[in-house]
Amino acid sequence: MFDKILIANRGEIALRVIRAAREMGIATVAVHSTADSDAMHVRMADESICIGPPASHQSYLSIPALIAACEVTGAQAIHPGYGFLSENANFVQIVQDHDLTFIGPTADHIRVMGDKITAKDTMKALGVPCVPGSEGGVATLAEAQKIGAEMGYPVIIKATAGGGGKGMKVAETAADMEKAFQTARAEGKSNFGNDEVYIEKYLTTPRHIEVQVFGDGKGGAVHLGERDCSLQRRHQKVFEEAPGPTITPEQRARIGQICADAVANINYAGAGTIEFLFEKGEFFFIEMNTRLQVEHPVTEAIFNVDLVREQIRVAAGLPMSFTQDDLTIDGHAIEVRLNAEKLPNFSPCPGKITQYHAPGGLGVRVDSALYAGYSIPPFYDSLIGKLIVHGRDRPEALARLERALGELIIDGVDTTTPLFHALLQDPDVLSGNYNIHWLEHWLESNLSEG
Amino acid sequence: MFDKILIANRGEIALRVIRAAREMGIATVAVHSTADSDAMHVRMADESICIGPPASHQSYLSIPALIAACEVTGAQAIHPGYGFLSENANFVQIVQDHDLTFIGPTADHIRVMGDKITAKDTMKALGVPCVPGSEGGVATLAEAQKIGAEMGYPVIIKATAGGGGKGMKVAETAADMEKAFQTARAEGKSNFGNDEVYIEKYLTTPRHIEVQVFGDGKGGAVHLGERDCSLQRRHQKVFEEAPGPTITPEQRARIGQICADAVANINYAGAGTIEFLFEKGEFFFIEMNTRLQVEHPVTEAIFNVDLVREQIRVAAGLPMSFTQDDLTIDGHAIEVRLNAEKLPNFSPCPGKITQYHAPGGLGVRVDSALYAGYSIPPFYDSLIGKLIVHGRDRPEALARLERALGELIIDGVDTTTPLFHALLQDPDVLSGNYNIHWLEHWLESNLSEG
Amino acid sequence: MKSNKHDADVTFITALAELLRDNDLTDLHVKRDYGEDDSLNVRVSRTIAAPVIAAPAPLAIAAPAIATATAAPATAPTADDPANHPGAVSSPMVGTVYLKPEPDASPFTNIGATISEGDTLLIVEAMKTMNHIPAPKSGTIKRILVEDGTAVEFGTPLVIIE
Amino acid sequence: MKSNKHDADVTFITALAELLRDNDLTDLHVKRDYGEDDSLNVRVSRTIAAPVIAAPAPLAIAAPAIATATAAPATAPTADDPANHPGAVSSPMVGTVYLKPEPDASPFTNIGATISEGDTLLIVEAMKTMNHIPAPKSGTIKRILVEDGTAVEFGTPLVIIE
Repeated sequence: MFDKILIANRGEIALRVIRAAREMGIATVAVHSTADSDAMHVRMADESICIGPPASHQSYLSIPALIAACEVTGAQAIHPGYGFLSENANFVQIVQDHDLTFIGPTADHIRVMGDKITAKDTMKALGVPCVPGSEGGVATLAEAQKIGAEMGYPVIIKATAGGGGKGMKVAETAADMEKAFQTARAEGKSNFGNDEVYIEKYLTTPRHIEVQVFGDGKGGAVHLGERDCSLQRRHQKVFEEAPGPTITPEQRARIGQICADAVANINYAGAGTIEFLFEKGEFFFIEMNTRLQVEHPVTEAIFNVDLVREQIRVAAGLPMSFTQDDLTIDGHAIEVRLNAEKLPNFSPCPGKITQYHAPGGLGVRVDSALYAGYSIPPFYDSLIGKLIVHGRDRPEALARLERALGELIIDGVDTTTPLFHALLQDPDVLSGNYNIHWLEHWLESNLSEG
Repeated sequence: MFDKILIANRGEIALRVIRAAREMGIATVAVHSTADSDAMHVRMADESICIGPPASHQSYLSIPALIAACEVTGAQAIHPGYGFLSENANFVQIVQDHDLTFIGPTADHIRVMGDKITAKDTMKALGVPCVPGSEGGVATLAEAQKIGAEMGYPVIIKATAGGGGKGMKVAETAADMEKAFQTARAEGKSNFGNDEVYIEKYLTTPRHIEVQVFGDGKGGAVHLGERDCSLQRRHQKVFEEAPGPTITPEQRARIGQICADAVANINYAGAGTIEFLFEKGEFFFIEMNTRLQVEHPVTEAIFNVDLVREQIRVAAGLPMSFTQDDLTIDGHAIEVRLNAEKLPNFSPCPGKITQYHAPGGLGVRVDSALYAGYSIPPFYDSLIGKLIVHGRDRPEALARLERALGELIIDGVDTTTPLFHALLQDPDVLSGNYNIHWLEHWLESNLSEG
Repeated sequence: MKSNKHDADVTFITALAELLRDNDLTDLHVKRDYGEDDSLNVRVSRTIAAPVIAAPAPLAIAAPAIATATAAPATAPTADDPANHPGAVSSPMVGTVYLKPEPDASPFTNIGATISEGDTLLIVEAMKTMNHIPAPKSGTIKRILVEDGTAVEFGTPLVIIE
Repeated sequence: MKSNKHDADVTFITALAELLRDNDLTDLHVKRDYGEDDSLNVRVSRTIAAPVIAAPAPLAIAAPAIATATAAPATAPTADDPANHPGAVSSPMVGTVYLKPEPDASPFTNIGATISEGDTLLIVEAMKTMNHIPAPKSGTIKRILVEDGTAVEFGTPLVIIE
C-alpha cells in the first residue's frame, strides 16, 4: 500500500479523497493554486504545495507542476478526482513514465472510452446495448438519408469529436435530414476541427441511467447497480438517485451483469460508469466515464461501501474488498448538488461564506469544502457541496432531503438550495416521473415566472 | 397519525425528535426555559413555547407547564426524549388523563421497570437471565450472611431504592459482609429514605451489554441486537458501539429472542433497552430502560432504521414498519459523547461557542444542537453532541471515528474530544478488550499524568 | 526678517504635519525657545477616521435562521418591549388567559382602574385549573397586553400597573 | 543657524515619532535644554487603532484549524516576508532548487554579486528537467533565500536583487 498520495484536484472531491486516505492510514499531499491557499483541502491534507497561479491550465491542469509536486513530496500515487486531468490519457502515461501510480484506469482504457465512436464500437463488441446507428462516420448526405430511412425517424446527427451539446442536430423527419446533416458537420468543424459525423436513433423522452462498475484490473469486475441522473440542466446533473425509481430488479441484474462482464473482459481497473439512455425498458449506451463520478455517494450509501478506498486498493494492486454477492441494495439515496449560483439564471456567485451550518442527524451526509469565513474563488467550478440523504425507501429519502435542506445554512452567496426546495414540491419529482428533458421544461415554466 | 407533537426536552435529543417528526410531516412544538430561548431546538421547531425559568424543576420537569403547553398549542402527543420526565409514570398517567398520547410505554410498564426488585422479578418470570441474588429484600445481617455463603463471594449489597452508584457495597469475603450490609442500608436510608437492601452475585470484570427491543403494544416485539457500552466513567457511558465486539451471532440471537419474547409477553409499546452485565459468555439482567437511549444511533446505523419514527408510529397505533426478519446487521457503528467538560476532571464547561464545524463525508453522523455563536447555558447536562460513525467493520469504523474527530471543530469551550483521540491510540480500545472498569483504570493512569 | 521667520516657521510646521501623518500620530506639541524673545509653540493634531468598528463580527456570530421552520417570534427584548416596563406583570405559567371570571361576567379589571395589591388581575387556565393572577402591587392599570382567551407563555407580559 | 536648528529639531522629532511607532507607544514627552536659552519641549502621542483588531470577529472568521493535520505554514504574507520585497524573484514552478550547475561546480551567483538581466540565478528541477531561472533585472544579489537541493513551491521567493 502507498505511504503517501497526491490529490490532483480541489474542492469537495479533494476532501473526499483525503478522508478515504486518512482512514486507510495514508498520508496526503494537497496541491493548490495561489487562489486556494486557504481552501479546506489544503487545511485538511498532511502536506500542501502551491503549484501555480489561479488559472487552471497553469495549476490544476499543469502536468509538469503535478509531477514535480510528487517528486518534491515523495508522493507515490496521484488521485485525479473528477474533471481536470481525470480522463487525460496523456497525463496517465506521463505519471507512469515517472514511476508513479495513477489511481484510475490505464491510459489505453481512457483513450478508448474518450473517443465516442471507438467507445461505442468497443462496447458493442462487448455485448453492451447501443443506440442503433451508423457504423462509424457518415461521409455523405445520401448515406445519411439511407440510414435514416432504414432506422426510422427521428434520428440525431452527432459530430464524432463533439461534446457539451455542440455538433448535435435532430432530424425529426426525412425532410429535416439535409439541414441537420450539414449543420452538425459545420459545427463539428468549427468547434472541434473535425467534420466527421455519425447518426443514431433519437430517443424522445429517455431517462439517464448509469451503471457503476468496478474492475480489479485483472479480469475481475462487479457492478453496483444504477443511478438515475435524468434531472439535468444544460447537460449538467443536479439531482441524482439510486436505485433508479423505474428500474426493476431484473433490469438491474441484467444490465449490471452485462456491464460488469464488459469491463472484466478488458481488464478494466478501478471505478467506471457506463451511461445509458433508458426508454421503454431498453438501455442504449451513451458513453463510459473512466473515473469517479460526482454522484458516487448515492451508490456508496445504498451499498455501504467506500468507492475511493476501493480505487486506492486496486491501484495498489490489492484485490477488491467485495464480490458481487456482497453487494446488496439497502434503501434509497438521493444527492443534490449545491452550486454557488444565483437563480433563475444559474449565474455563478463566488464570494465569502459568512455563515455555514451543515445539516445533521440520521441518514444525512454532506460532502463540502465550505467553512464559515471561506471565500469561494471565482476561477473554478461553482459546485460547493453535495447533500446526500439515505433512507429505507424513496419516500423516506425524499422527506429526509427536505428536512436536511431546511437545516442547511450557507450565507454570503446565493446557492441552488431554493431549486431543490421547489423541486420537492413537484408531483413528478415525488413520483419519480421524469426524463432528461423534464428539468429544462420545468425551469422554463417555473423559474422564469419567479 | 398525529398532526402535531410536543417535545418535552431540549438539546440534541429534542432536535432528534424534531427531525423524525418533520420527515413524517408532523408539526412540532418545542418547549423551553428562559435560558434556552436561543437554543437550536427552539429554532428548528415549527412552534415554540416558553414554559418556565432556567431551573429544570420549574420548566422541563414541570408537568403542569407541559400539559398547559399542549393545551394552548393543540399538540396531541408528547415525546419525552431521555432523562427529564421520560421514565416518570406519574407524568405518563397525567398525560393520558388529559387525553394526550405519551410517546412511550404505559405508566404501568414504567412503574414496574422503575423499581429494581419488581423489575428483576418480572424479568426473571419472563425468562430473562438475572444475576443470582436474594429473592427480594434482605432484612437482617444473618440472612445476608446465609445468602452470601450459598452464593459464594464476592457479592454486592444494593439499596432497593438506590441508583447512581449510591447505596451499593461489595463484600469481597464473608468477613466484609457485616460492614457492607450496614453501610448499604445506611446509605439507602439517607439518600433515598429507604433502607431495604438486596444481595447479588458480584461480577469482577463484566461488560455492559444492552439489548434494544421494540414492542408494538399488542403483543408483537422485535430485538435490534445489542450495544456494548462498557466504556463508562462514574456510571456514565462515553463510548458505545454496535454490534458488541465480543458477542457472537449465536449469543445475539439467543439473548435477543429472549428479550423480544419478554417484552412481547407484557404487550410493551415502543423502544426499550434491557441492560445486562456480560461475563464469561453469560448475560445477567441489570435493569430495563423504558425509553430511547442516548446511544440509540449506533443501532439505527447498523440496521438502517429510524427508532424515533418507529416510536411515533407505535404511539399512534400503527404497526411497526419492520419485522424481525427485516432486521439484519450491516457493518459496525460507534458513538462518542461530546461533553462540554474540561479534562482531566471532567468539570462542566458551559460558555459561548465561537466556532463550530461538524465533520462530514461517508459514514459520519452528527447529532448536536450546537451552532457558531450559541451559548451553552450552565443549568443542564453537559452533553453537547454525539458523533456517530458507521463502517463496514469495526476497524473501518474506528478509522472513520479518528478521521471525523480530526475534522470536528468546537471552539470556545473545552470538550471531551481529546479523550477520544487518546482512547483511539489505546490497543485495548482498538481490539475491543475492555470491561466496565477499564475506563476508570485508564483515566487514573493516563489523564492524571497529563 | 519677520517674513523669513514666518517662512521658516511654516516650513517647520509643515514638516511637523508630515511627520505626524507619516507616523500615524494624532497629536504633537512643540514649544521651542530659540533665544530671547524668540519662541515657537506649536500643537499639531489629527483625528484618525474611526468607523473601523463596523466589521463582519455581528454576522458571524448571528444565530442561524432555520429556513423551513416558521420560527417563533424573536424573544430578545427590545427597548419598547412591554416586558421591560417596570410595572409589567408577567405570566407565571403557560396557559390560556381569561379576563373575566365567567363568559357573561364583567372583567376583573379595566384600563384606568385603581387596584390594590392582591386583587385578581385575570385568570390563566392551565390543566383545567383556573389560576387567579394577583396584582403584585397597588396602582392604576395602564395597559392590558393580552386578549381574552389567548394563549400565553411563561413570562408573557399581561398588564402594566403604574 | 535657525534653519539648521529647525532641521535638527525635525530630525529629532522624526526619530521620536519612529521610536513611538516602532515601540507601539501612545505618548511621549521630551523636554530638552541645549544650553542657555536653547530648549526644546516635545510631546508626541498617537492613538492606536487597536480596539478594532480585538473583538471576536477574527475568531469567527478565522479558518478552522484541522486538529490532526500537520498544517502547512500559514501563507498569509507578513510585513517582513521576503515575498513582498520589491526585488524578490519567485519560483515560477514547483521543483527542486540547485544553486550550482553541477555538484562540483561553483554557484551561479553569490550574495553581493552584480548580475545582469537574463543571467541564470539558479536552477529549478521539475520532471527531470533543469529549468534555468534568469534574473528579471540587473542589480546586486542581496539575499539568497533557498538552500541548494531544497524543494520550492510555485511562488516561493528565491533571491532578492536590488
